[in-house]
Amino acid sequence: MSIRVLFFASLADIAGTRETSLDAAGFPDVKSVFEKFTRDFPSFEGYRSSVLFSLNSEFARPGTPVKDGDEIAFFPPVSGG
Amino acid sequence: MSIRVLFFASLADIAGTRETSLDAAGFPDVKSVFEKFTRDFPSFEGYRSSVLFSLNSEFARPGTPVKDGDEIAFFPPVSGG
Amino acid sequence: MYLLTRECIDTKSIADKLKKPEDGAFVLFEGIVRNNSEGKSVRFLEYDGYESMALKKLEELGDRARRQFEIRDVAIVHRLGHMEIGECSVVIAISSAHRGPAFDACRFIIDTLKEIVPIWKKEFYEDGEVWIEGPK
Amino acid sequence: MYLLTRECIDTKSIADKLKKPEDGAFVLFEGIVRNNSEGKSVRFLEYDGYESMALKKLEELGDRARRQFEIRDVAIVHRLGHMEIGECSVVIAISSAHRGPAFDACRFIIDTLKEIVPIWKKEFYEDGEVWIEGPK
Repeated sequence: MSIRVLFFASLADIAGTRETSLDAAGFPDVKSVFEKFTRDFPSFEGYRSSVLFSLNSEFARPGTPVKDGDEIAFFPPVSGG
Repeated sequence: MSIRVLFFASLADIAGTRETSLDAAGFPDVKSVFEKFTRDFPSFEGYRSSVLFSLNSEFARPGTPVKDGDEIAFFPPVSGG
Repeated sequence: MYLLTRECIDTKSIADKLKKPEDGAFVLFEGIVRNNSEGKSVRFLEYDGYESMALKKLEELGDRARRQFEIRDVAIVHRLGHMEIGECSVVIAISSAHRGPAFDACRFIIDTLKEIVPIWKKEFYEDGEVWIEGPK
Repeated sequence: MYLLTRECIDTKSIADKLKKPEDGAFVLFEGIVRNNSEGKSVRFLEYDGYESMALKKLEELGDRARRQFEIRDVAIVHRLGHMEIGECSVVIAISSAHRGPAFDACRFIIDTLKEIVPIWKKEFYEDGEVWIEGPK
């Protein structure tokens, strides 16, 4: 088991992918996962104040705990409609 | 020349017609025309407080003057839509 | 576009004619003949209108809405005569750059239409018929 | 009815499916692809979506609207992928006995959709393309 991580819109462009996965060990919460990808993709820094998190299709806070099998997504403020 | 007089909805039912005409002489204003038809059709009395008047396709007041060639209409509060 | 008609209203054709490439929002209201009214079962409706004045009032309403709200165009179509349950008695369509004024204008027009446009509705029930007088 | 689609949205078929004999009012909002955005000429758009979450949020939005407003039914359809100018990106349709709650619910849904449903718009201009972030 692992954590599935999704990126959308400009974050997918930066990451060069819409989806990856991660061993949950060492990642206690949503924020720790975001920090990992900010190290991988320094341009994520620019999104620190605006990025939205979701956990299993629900909006999540940085401190929301994560566990094996979860699906996390990172995305910019939405602009549908 | 004369005044054309129109009735709509329940007022047309009471008058038994949608349209009639009147010699303008002796009818100085919209109200005097309404009074004439209230004498002809006593059931118009029931509409005294709610009836709407128009003169040449514009809402009119009881005191609006009328002259030869005008078109007056009497009708109940509207219920379109 | 302002129209009184005795035919079924073709909403799609009104919408298609109204929309332009600079529009970002389209808001539509349809008044529909309901099968009930204040607890009574309705069989069908008839609308009567003072046609020349009603058309003039629809035009004035559209002009007022265009002055009062930031919209690009308006269509108001009211049907007269016999209408079955589920048929459409009135269509108001608004196209504009942004949605806020389109909603505001659409609501202003239907609310004001029900107050000032000389059209009357007659409801037919199983046991009779009644002219409706005044908005409800 | 809640749907994400990559095809042209068929508003007429949504409307026909939604209406029932007890409805007296039908309110519709369409978001349309405009040929300009903040002074720039737009060639076309692409919408990306987090589909499973977006669909869930559309359903939640419709359920909230039905609890909050006296309406009978709701349809929300959002298109994804490539869209040309004049095409429809989103349709929200409300059927209800009376018009007030239908207007209120329609506006609530489009306003809230633009805040919480994970869908993103990319504008393509003559000289480049930009992801739009946040409602505007």
